[in-house]
Amino acid sequence: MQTLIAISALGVFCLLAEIFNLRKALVPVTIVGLLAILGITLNLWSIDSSIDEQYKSMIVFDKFSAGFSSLFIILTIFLIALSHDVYKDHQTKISDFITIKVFLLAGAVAMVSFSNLSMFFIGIEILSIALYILAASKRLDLKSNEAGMKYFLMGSFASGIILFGICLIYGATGYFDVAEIYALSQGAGLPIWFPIGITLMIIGMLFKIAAVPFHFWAPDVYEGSPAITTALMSTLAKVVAMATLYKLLSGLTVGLTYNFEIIIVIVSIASMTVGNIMALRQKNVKRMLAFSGISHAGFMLMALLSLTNAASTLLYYTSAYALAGMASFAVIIYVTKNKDNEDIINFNGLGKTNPLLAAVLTASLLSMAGIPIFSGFFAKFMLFTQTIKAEYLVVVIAGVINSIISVGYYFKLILAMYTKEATEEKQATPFVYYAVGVISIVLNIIIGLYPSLVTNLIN
Amino acid sequence: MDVTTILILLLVGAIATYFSGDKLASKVALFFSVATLGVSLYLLNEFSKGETINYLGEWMEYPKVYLALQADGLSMLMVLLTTALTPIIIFSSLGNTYSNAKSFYALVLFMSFAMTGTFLAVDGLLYYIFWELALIPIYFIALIWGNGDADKRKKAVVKFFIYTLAGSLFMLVAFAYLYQKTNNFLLGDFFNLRLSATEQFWIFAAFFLAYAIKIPLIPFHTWQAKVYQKAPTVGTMLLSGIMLKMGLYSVIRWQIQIAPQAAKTLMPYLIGLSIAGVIYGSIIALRQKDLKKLLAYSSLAHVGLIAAGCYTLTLDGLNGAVYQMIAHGFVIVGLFFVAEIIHRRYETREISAMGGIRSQSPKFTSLFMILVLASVALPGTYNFVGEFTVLYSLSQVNIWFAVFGGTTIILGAYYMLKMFQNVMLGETNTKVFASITTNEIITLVIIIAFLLFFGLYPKPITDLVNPAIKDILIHINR
Amino acid sequence: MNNILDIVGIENYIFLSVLLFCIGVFGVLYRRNAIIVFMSIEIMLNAVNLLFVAFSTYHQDAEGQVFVFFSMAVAAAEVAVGLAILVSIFRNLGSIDIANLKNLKG
Amino acid sequence: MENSLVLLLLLTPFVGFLFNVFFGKKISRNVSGTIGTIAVVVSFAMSIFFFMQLNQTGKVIQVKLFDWITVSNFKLDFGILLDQLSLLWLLFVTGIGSLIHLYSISYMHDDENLHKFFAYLNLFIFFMITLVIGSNLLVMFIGWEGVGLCSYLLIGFWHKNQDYNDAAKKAFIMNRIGDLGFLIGIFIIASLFTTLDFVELKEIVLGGTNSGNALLSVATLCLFIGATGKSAQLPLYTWLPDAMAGPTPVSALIHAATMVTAGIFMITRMNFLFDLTPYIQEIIAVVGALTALVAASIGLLQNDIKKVLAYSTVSQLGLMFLALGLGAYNVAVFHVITHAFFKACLFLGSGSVIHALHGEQDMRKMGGLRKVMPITFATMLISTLAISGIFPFAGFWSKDEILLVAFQNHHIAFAKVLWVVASIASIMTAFYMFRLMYLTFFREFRGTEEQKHHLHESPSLITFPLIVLAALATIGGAINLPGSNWLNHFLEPILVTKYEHHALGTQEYMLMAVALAGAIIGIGWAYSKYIKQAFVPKEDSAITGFSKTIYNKYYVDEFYTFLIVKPLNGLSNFFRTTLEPALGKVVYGFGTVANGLSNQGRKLQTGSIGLYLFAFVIGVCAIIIYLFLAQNIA
Repeated sequence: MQTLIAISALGVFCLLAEIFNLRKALVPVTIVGLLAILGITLNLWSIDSSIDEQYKSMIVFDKFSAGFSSLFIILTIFLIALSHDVYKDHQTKISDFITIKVFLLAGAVAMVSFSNLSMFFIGIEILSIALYILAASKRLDLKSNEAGMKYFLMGSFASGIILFGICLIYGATGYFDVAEIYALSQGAGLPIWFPIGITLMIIGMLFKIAAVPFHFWAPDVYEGSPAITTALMSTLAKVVAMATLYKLLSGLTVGLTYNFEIIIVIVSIASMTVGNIMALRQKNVKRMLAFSGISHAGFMLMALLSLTNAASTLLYYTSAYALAGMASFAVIIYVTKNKDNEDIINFNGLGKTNPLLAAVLTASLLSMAGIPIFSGFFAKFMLFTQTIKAEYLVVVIAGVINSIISVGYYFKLILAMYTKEATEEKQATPFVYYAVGVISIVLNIIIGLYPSLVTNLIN
Repeated sequence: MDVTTILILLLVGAIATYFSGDKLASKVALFFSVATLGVSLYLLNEFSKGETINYLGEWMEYPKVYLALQADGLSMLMVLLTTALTPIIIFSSLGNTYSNAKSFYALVLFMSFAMTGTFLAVDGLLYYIFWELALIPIYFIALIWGNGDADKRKKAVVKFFIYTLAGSLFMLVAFAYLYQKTNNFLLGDFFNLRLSATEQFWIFAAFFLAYAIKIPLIPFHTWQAKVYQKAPTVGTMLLSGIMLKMGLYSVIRWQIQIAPQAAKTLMPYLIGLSIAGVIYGSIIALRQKDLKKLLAYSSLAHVGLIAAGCYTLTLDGLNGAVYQMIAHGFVIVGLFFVAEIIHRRYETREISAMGGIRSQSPKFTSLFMILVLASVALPGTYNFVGEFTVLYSLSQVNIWFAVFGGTTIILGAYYMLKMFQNVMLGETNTKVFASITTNEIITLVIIIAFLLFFGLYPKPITDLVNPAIKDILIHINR
Repeated sequence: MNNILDIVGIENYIFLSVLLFCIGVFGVLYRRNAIIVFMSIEIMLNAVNLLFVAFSTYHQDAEGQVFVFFSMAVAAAEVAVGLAILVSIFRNLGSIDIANLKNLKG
Repeated sequence: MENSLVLLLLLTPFVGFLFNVFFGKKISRNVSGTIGTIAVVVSFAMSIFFFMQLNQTGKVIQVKLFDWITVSNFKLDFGILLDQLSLLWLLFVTGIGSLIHLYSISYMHDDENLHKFFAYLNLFIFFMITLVIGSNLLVMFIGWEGVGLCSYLLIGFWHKNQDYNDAAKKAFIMNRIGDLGFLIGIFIIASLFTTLDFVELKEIVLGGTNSGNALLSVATLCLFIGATGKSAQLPLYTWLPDAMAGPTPVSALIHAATMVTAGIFMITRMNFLFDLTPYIQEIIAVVGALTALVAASIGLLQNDIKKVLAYSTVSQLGLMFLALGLGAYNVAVFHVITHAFFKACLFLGSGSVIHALHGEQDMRKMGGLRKVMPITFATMLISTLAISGIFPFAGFWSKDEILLVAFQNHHIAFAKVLWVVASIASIMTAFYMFRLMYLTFFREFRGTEEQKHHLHESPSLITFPLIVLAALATIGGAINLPGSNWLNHFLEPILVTKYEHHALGTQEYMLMAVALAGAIIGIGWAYSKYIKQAFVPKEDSAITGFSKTIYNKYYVDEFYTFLIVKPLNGLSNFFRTTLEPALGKVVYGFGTVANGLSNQGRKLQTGSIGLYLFAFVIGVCAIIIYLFLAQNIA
């Protein structure tokens, strides 16, 4: 709980900083603050999964939420670090952007630590609204507007669905409190609209993680939004949504019914396949990564097939994915900083002009493709083993085939960097890009070599 | 001192090479590879004295992965093959200059690190990781320092990468499946599984996909010729000399041991397929215009025979296969180096553009001739020992296998001699053939000396391998 | 006092709000004017709100009604943002027809 | 002591080889030649030494050098076996070998790669010795392939001429075909008896009752196939005539006297096996007889002096195989030896002629050399008489014996037929040999004036071997005169079926007379044609009808090309141009399909919010409906 409070406080501070003209110091201060909060959060392991008395039935801050919250905080730190350079042209607004990001983080934390559906709803709305703003934050750029609008319309539509779902659950059980609902859901005799409610909520979340067939917004929004926002969406937002979905299902129901697992299987396979296939022919990197994100969502959905014990695996997969994504976006933001588009051509010859960043990007792509020693590999492997245990071999096979396809487009980028001739000579690179890229990829490799670092956080 | 030393040394070597700068890179790499060879020889000595040089350490709790490195005679031999060929290959490359040499040689060492790991690992996941790691350096080596039209090369190399990766991913699924049953990846525990026939079949199939593509067996070989042709000769040597052997070694170490029942039931078909590969490769080699491609197909034929030996599941078959692996490893490296030597002087790999070299460089001709004779398994070369043993084992299974497999004796002689004639003999070539340098001679002589010595006195290798194979057979016939 | 729901029956409330909800959905689907789309979304949300209230009466506890306040507040915030975006679109595009937003595709 | 001597015998030629390879270029031409020769002479001396020893003690020498190949059920050591058979071979291999080395010093004197030549010759001798003294089939196989290699190297010795290289390649590959057979045979024997050592094999075979074992027949058949490759029998004989591309001493040494007799050696070695498989023996006999006939008939019309000799070699080898097939191994061996003498002499003689004519090999451009080259003429005449089977030259005795056993054989039903065939072959032999003599040495010279001007008798280094060989060709028959039968006795320990010594009865004398008559007929025929009618063979273009067919060797080569080489290359082309790309496409196919789908899929992503929301709603409905249905069904 302290985490949530602290984050909100930090957000408020950022707003104040605007007033007191502390813009220069803002970014470092925020980072320090977040690091402190990270410390607090990690400290919570001494108290193992105890519901915080003070906010009874609103927030439960157990290992699951703590684990994911720390991941979110780390990601946010990276994002804020990047924003320093990204927004240096419009210093006036920097505090707004940072504030929004911090509040967004608050929403995210709320989402993984709710113990009451209202908390969940508020969390998800904070997150979404913040995202709408960030997506459209390039006021004069029509693309950005369009992205914002699309995201907004579909997002609020989804919110409507979720809200309806919550409502039906409330109607069926008479409670918003997760624990109560869980207790009731074990006993029979719930009216038919309880499962419908659950379904609607899940669908809403499936939309948030951009699973097929609710994925259409993702590529457009990713492409249109400013690069840093895209980074946020494809790493933080997706991870949050996934974690929340898992928490919802494991919190509200006693395992999925067989039929529902079938749906998950279908959606998962569909997401993997559609995502990868569509990504093959993309020229725009952000768009490509959007589709790759869709396919990864498909992978993550596998975790739902073994609800009882997949938490650590999910955390591992999400961190692996998010770190790799963060690393790659650090490079992408740098490369496309002064470009009007994010086409692959811009990466030509990066291997020569800027070997380090090229290496970082290569590594992150390899991680996403699931090549060993990068954590992406172990993440996939854990998912596979768990899914085989759950006796859904077919999903695993689909996953394997998809990872093969995915190599196809990840390597398009690598080829561009190492075999094409550079169009322009190397320009000065702010340190922060190296920092973010290298740190996140190193973290990625470290948890690749010692998965237990992450897997032990939960369970 | 245990086997980890080799790995560490190679890894350190790779890093050191990278930071030693383009000037020194090749020297440093050479130094480290030689050092590794020394270490592995020392370890061989320890091993033969009966000292234990294995290493077993915890790595991950979940999934349960051990750093299990075990050297029996077989692994030891394959490691020696790697650590012996690496310096030879690096040494042979001294005649060339590579842009960004530091990365190049670093990658070479890293690759040999990964391959050594593959030969040593007895923990499934560890093994798989090494297996995949070996793929990445060769991908970049072929991609960046390869020759020929960039786009064509890219196409070939990417195909190679994705294709092999595709194969191995199914192997990964097989491992995941086995992991369900044992909750770790130790080969030893896999043996003790009592897998049903169906399970064995599917696991065998999954492994087969990975290995058939890597080795390669027909019809999974389509990546081979092009990659060999496009890759820089060093890469081609690494691929054909060592990396193919990874597949064959894995067949012996993993596939037929984990799923012996399936192996036994499928034996005739597997041998048939392999031998078909022998004939196919030989025939297609007859009319190749590109020297490296011809050699690629010749090695397709050879590995086909080796695979056939492996799948006989008999002592002779496996022994012979191992002998052949070693012999082929050396001879093919030598032959590709010959191609490189000619390319350095004539800037071409088109056989039609060669010919009439003999009268210009008799020394080179003689060395080349010996290599050719070795590759057609003339008695007295180590290749004969291997080929004889394999064919004998085939004849024990079914005489017709031996007959058809034996066609390699005829066809091999046909295409190799034809190649030799068109490349070396005939009217003196108008283009001047600069006389062969000392380094080149040394490289070739080392290889030839090895082949001839063990051709006449193969006992050391036999004694090294035999016990290991015997143990393996126990697992197969359990 | 006795519960209104004893007379009307909760089902009817559900049907009503489902109907409203669907109207909202169809509005979103078939109208191209952004403002109207917003309104349709509002209809959806309010349909749900109505249902919340109904349920809270049905269950005889206030939580539902509290929740309604949450959702209204949130909806308001949402719409505020939405309108902001719409304004900037109108500045750039000179129209608020969502059918014109087709630059991002493929 | 003994071991080291054996090694000396074996290794001196190898040392000579190494020396000539590494230092040959630096030292003077004569030296390298001399060293090469000495190396062989040493082995010859050793052979004599061991031969004497064996004659006195009668003790067979066995030396085990080291373990070689180990397979599951038996071990192969690198061993040496010096018994009667191997020593016999050693004697004439090294003996004739030394003579030919001597000859080559002068003959090859002007060649730039003289040292290489001697290196190869030494290497050949080394491998030939290995072949002969190997104590088991696999060591023999080393030599077997080794001599094949040397023959390849020496045929293609003038490597600038691609035709020669082709000939060399052909020889090697043809041999390889045989070798595969040989290997298969080895495999079967190994699996039957779990040993390849000659001595052990013999014990096991004689001990056990393996007769009538089908596999055994297969094994012996395979061995015989091996022999046909090495000893140029039907259907694999075509390489030998082409092999004449090599320098003449090579033809004399490898392709007449020694290597081509390896097949006979091997079969004689394994006689105990062949005796158990009568069917195979019949096949051998038939093949031998046919080869003798076919080759002889081709020889009738050849105009290249060396080609004539080549075909005569093939046909003589055929006769030897006939003898083998009839179980008369000692007779075959006898003929091998005498043949080695006179055929070597003939080749060297022809070499001397070619030398004198500066490389001219076409007999149509020779003639009248009798006066200018008396020694060459004399020696060649003797050898010709010998090969034609004229009393009392060596060839008479050996060939007569073959005909005799053919005539007297009772095991094979059609032995008489074989006898007839053999007789016809030997009549032809007499004819074409004298045709050769007449065209070369008699009547006036038909070459250019310029050549005529340079005509000269060859130097003594060339003539000396000729004389020696001629002498041997004269008296060589003595080693196995019907009365004494020294050779038969000598070989008795080797052979299982004892050769029954029949006293010389009328039948024998009759047969001798018939053979002699046949030879004389042949000679007369040749005389009438080439001396009386002074006939000179026509130009190639003018040859017509059946004689054209014969002149073109019955088009066998063309037939093989058409039957095997062309299809093989066609197949190769098909694979390369069609099948490979197709297979490649299959793999690429997945990628293509995926990309195609991708392109289609992108059309769905129209960018219209309406569509997206629609898909959204459809998804919702689909899921809910599915759940309902599933619920109700369940």
